[in-house]
Amino acid sequence: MGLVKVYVTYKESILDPQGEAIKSAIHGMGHTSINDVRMGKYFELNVDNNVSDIDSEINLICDDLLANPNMETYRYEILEDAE
Amino acid sequence: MGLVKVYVTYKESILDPQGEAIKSAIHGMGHTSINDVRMGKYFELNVDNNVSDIDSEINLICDDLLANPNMETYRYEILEDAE
Amino acid sequence: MKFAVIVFPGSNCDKDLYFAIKDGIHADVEMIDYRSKSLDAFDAVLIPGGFSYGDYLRSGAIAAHAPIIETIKRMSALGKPIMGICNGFQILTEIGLLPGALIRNRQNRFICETVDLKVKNNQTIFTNEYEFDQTLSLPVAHGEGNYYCDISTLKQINDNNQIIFRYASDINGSIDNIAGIINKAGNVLGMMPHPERALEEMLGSDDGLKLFQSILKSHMNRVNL
Amino acid sequence: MTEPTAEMIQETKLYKSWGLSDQEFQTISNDILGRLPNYTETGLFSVMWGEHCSYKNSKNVLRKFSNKSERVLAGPGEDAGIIDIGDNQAIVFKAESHNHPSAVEPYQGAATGVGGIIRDIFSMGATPIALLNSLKFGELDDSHTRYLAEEIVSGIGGYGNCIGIPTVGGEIAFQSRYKKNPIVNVMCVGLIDHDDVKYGKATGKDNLIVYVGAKTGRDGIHGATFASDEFTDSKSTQRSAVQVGDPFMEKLLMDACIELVHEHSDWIMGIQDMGAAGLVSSTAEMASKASSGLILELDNVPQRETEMTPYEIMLSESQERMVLCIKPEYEQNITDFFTDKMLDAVVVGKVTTDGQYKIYQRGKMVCNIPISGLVDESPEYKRISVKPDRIADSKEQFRPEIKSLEDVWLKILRQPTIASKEYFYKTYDSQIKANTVVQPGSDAAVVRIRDTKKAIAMTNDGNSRMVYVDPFIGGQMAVIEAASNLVAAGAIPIGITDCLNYGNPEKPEIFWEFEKSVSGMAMAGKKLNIPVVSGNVSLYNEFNETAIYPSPMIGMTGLVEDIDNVITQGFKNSGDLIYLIGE
Ligand SMILES: Nc1ncnc2c1ncn2[C@@H]1O[C@H](COP(=O)(O)OP(=O)(O)O)[C@@H](O)[C@H]1O
Repeated sequence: MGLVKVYVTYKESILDPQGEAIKSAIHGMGHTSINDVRMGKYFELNVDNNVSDIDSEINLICDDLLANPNMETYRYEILEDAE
Repeated sequence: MGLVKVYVTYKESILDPQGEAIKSAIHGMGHTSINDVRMGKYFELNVDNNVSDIDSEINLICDDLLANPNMETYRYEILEDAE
Repeated sequence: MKFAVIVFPGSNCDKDLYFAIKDGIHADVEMIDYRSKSLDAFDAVLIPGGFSYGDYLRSGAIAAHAPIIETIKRMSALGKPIMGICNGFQILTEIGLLPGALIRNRQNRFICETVDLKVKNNQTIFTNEYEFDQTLSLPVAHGEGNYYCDISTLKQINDNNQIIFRYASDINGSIDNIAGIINKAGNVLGMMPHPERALEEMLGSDDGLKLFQSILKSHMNRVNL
Repeated sequence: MTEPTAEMIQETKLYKSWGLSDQEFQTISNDILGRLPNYTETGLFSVMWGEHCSYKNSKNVLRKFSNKSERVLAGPGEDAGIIDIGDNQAIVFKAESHNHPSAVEPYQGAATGVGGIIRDIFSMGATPIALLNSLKFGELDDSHTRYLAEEIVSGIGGYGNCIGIPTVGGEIAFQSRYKKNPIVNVMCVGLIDHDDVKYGKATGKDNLIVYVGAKTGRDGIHGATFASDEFTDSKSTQRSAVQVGDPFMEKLLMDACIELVHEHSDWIMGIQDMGAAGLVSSTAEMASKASSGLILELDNVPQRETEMTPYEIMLSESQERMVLCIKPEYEQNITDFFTDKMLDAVVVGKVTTDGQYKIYQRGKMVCNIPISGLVDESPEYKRISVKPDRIADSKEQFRPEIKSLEDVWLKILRQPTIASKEYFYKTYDSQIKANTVVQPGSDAAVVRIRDTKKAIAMTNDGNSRMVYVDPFIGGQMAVIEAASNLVAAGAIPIGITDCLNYGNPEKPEIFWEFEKSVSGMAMAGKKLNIPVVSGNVSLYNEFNETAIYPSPMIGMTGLVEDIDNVITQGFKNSGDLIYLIGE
C-alpha cells in the first residue's frame, strides 16, 4: 500500500485569518522571532498498490475535492510502500 | 529567514471525522483505490535567522499551541533560507 | 408555483426554508433528498443553509459531489430560479454555478447577528419587490462567509450588475462588502444572509419576505404572459 | 498485553487506581459475586460505582430536592426530566458538566459536552429546540485562560451551530479559582408530544439490543472515572480521556432517532444514548430499569481499531452512539432504516430474564455479573460535613467605602463578569430554526413553539461568589435569580435542572458547602413550587488540592402561555416611567 501526502494552502494573495490568529498567539507567548504563520491542510491518503496512474488519480482528487482552485493551491508527495 | 513546516495529526486511536467524510466522498467519486484518509493541519512558520536554538523554540510552540499532546502528534522540518 | 428545498446530509436550515415558503408566501413546497434524480416537477430550487456533510474539509465541498448536483445544474441550464442561502451559496460556488469562493471570516470566528444590507440590483427575479438601494435588516450566521474572487472576476460581476446585496458595513472581510451575487443569466442567486429567518416582526425583522414574494411574482408574471 | 488475573488484581490492588476502595472491592467479591471479579468485571464495577454513574457521594444530598409538581411527567432517573406544557405537549431538559475534559482539550471537551447533552434529549424522543451554557473561567489577564475561554466557546458554538440547534442563553463568570479547572455546563431543552416519550428500557425476553452510530475506538476510556478525579500538575498529559466530537454524525443520528420514534414507535421498546461509561452504563441501566438480564456479543460491536479488549470496548466513551432495544421481527426494518440514513445499526445482544449481565467475545464469556449488583447496589456514602472556618469568622462585615459613585459604577461595569458577553455569544447561532423570540442579551431567552401561542423561556444562573460566602443563601439566590429572570421575560417558571460543581466531597468543608447550598436551592425550589427534574453532579473540581468555589448552576425553564406577553429587558422609550417593585 502506498502513502500519499497532500498539502493544501490558501493562495498567497488570500489573507489567512487562522494563520494571523496563531501568529498573535505565538507572539503573546513571547516567541517574537516567528514573523509569519500560514495554516493549511494536510492529508494522508492510503492507496492500493495496483493503481495504474497514481499521479493522474491524485490530481483528479485534489482538483475536484481536496482543494478549491479559486482560492487554494496544493502539492503532494507519493511515498511508495509506506508502513 | 528560515521556513519551518509543521505537520499536526490526530493520534491513531482518535477518530478523525473529517477524514472519514472525505473518504466516503472520494469513494462516491469512484476512486475506490483510496483505502483511508486522515486529515491534519499544516503550518508554515517564517522564523528570524538569529534564533539561537530553533528546535527547542519550535518544540515549545508545538507543545503549547499548535498541537494538543492529549490527542495529537506533530513533526516538523526546518528549511534554512527558504524563499 | 412549486419549490424544492434540497436536503443534504447536515443541512439544518431546510425546515426554516420550507416554512418560509409554506407559511410565508403560501406556495407549494417539498423537501427533496440529495439522492433524487429528478426535479422536473418543480419550478424553483432552494438550497438551504446549514453544515452539509458537517462542512468538513471546506464548506460545501463534499455536497458539491452529491448525486443531485447534476440535476441542479440541469435546472440551471433550463433557466429555472435557483437560490442558495449561506451553505447553499457556498455549494453554488463550489459547483461553479456562481463565481468566487467563500472563505473564513476575516475575524476568524463564527458570527451570528442581524446586519444591514443594501439592495444593489432590484431588476432580478429575486429582488423585484424591493426598492433599489433599500436597506434590509437580515440575520447572518456563518464562519466562512467572506466572499472572495480575483480582480478580473470582480470587474466582471460589477460590469454585469451581478452584485445583488452588499453589507452596509464590513462584517466579515468580504471583498467590496459583497453579501449576495447572481449568475450572468440571472437565474441563480447566492447570498450569505438568511432571509428565511426574517419573515416576522416577532423574530426581529420581516425584510426577507419580499425576496420570496419576488420569486413568486416573477413566476406568476411569466406564466401569465 | 495480557490482562492480570483476578488474583493479581486483588493482590496488587489494581482496582484502587481505578477508583474502587478496598471496602468496595470486598463487597463486590464477597457479597455480590461470591468470587473475585476478573479484569473486565473489575473495570465495569469501577466505572459504574464511580461518582459519575452512581452518585455515591451525592445521592443522599440530592434527596433534599423536590421533584414533584402537577406538571412533572418524569423526574430524575431518566435521561432527562419531562414537564407538561399543556395541549399534549411537554418539554424535556437536562444539564451536564464537562469540566475535566474541557480543561484537558478545551475545544473538543466542550464540544463533546454539547453532543452528550443533546443525545440525552433526543434519546427520549424529543426534538431539541435550544441550548444554553454556563461557563466559569480564571481571570482574563492570564493567557492560558484566554486560550481556554476562546477554545471552549468555539467548541460549544462549533457543535451547536453545526448540528443546527440554537444556543440561546447562558452565563459566563471569571474568578481565579477556575484558572486550571474551568466550569463548562451545558443544557439542552427539547419539545415532545406526550405519546412520543420513550424510555431507556431493555425489556421483554429475546428482544434485541441494537447499536447505532459511530464506531467504537479506544478514546475516552475511563472518562467517567476521570470526570470524578482531581487534577494535579503531574496528570497534565492524561492520555486516553479525550474524544473528538463529530456533530455531523450526531445530526444524522438525531434526525434518524426522532424519525424512528415518530414513525416507527412500534419497532422499539427502549432507546438510550451512550454517554459516560459508554456501552456498559447504557446497556446495564436499560436492563436494570426493566429488571432484565442481558447477553452482549462484543464481536458484533462496530470497532474502529483492532484487537480491542472487552474492557476497552465496554468502557470506551467514543461519541455519537446510541443503544436501542427492539422487537426481533423488526431487525431488518431497523437496519434498512438506518442504512438509508448513512448510519450503521447492528444487533449486539439480547434481553434475558435471569438478571445477569453476560458478555462474550470470540465465543468466550468474559463477564457474568448480576445487573442489580452493578447498577443498584452501588454504595452510598454520607460524607462528613464541617463548617469552614472562614464562615464562622465572617462576623466582621466588609464595608465598602465609596468616594465616587461614578467611579465605582464604571469599575463594576468593567468587570468581565458583569460586562456584556456579546463577544462570546455572538459566535453562537442563536436564531437557527427561526423560533428565537428573545436572543442572548436579555434576562432569559425565549423560544416560541411553532403553530401555538406558547413559548418556552429559559435561563442559567448561579453566583458562586455568593455561594462561597454563604452556601445556603447563595443556593437560594441561584433559584430566585433564575425564577426572576423567567418572570421578567413574561414566563411562569415550571422546572429546574442543575449542575452541581464542587471540589472533593471527601473534604468535610467541601461537603458542607455542597450540602448547605443544595439545602438552600431545595428550599427555594419548594417555596416557589418549581421541581428539580434532572441534573448532574461534578465533584473533585480541584487543581493541586485547591477547590473551585462551590458552583451550583440552576437551569430553569418557564412557560409563556401567550407569546404576545413576552417582554425584553431594555428600556424602550424615553419618557417611560420606571418603577421599583419589592422591598
Ligand atoms: N455563555 C453564554 N452563552 C449564551 N448566552 C450568554 C452566555 N453568557 C451570557 N449570555 C447571555 O448574556 C446575557 C447576560 O447574561 P448575564 O450577565 O448572566 O445576565 P444576568 O446576570 O442579568 O442574568 C443573557 O441574555 C445571557 O443569556
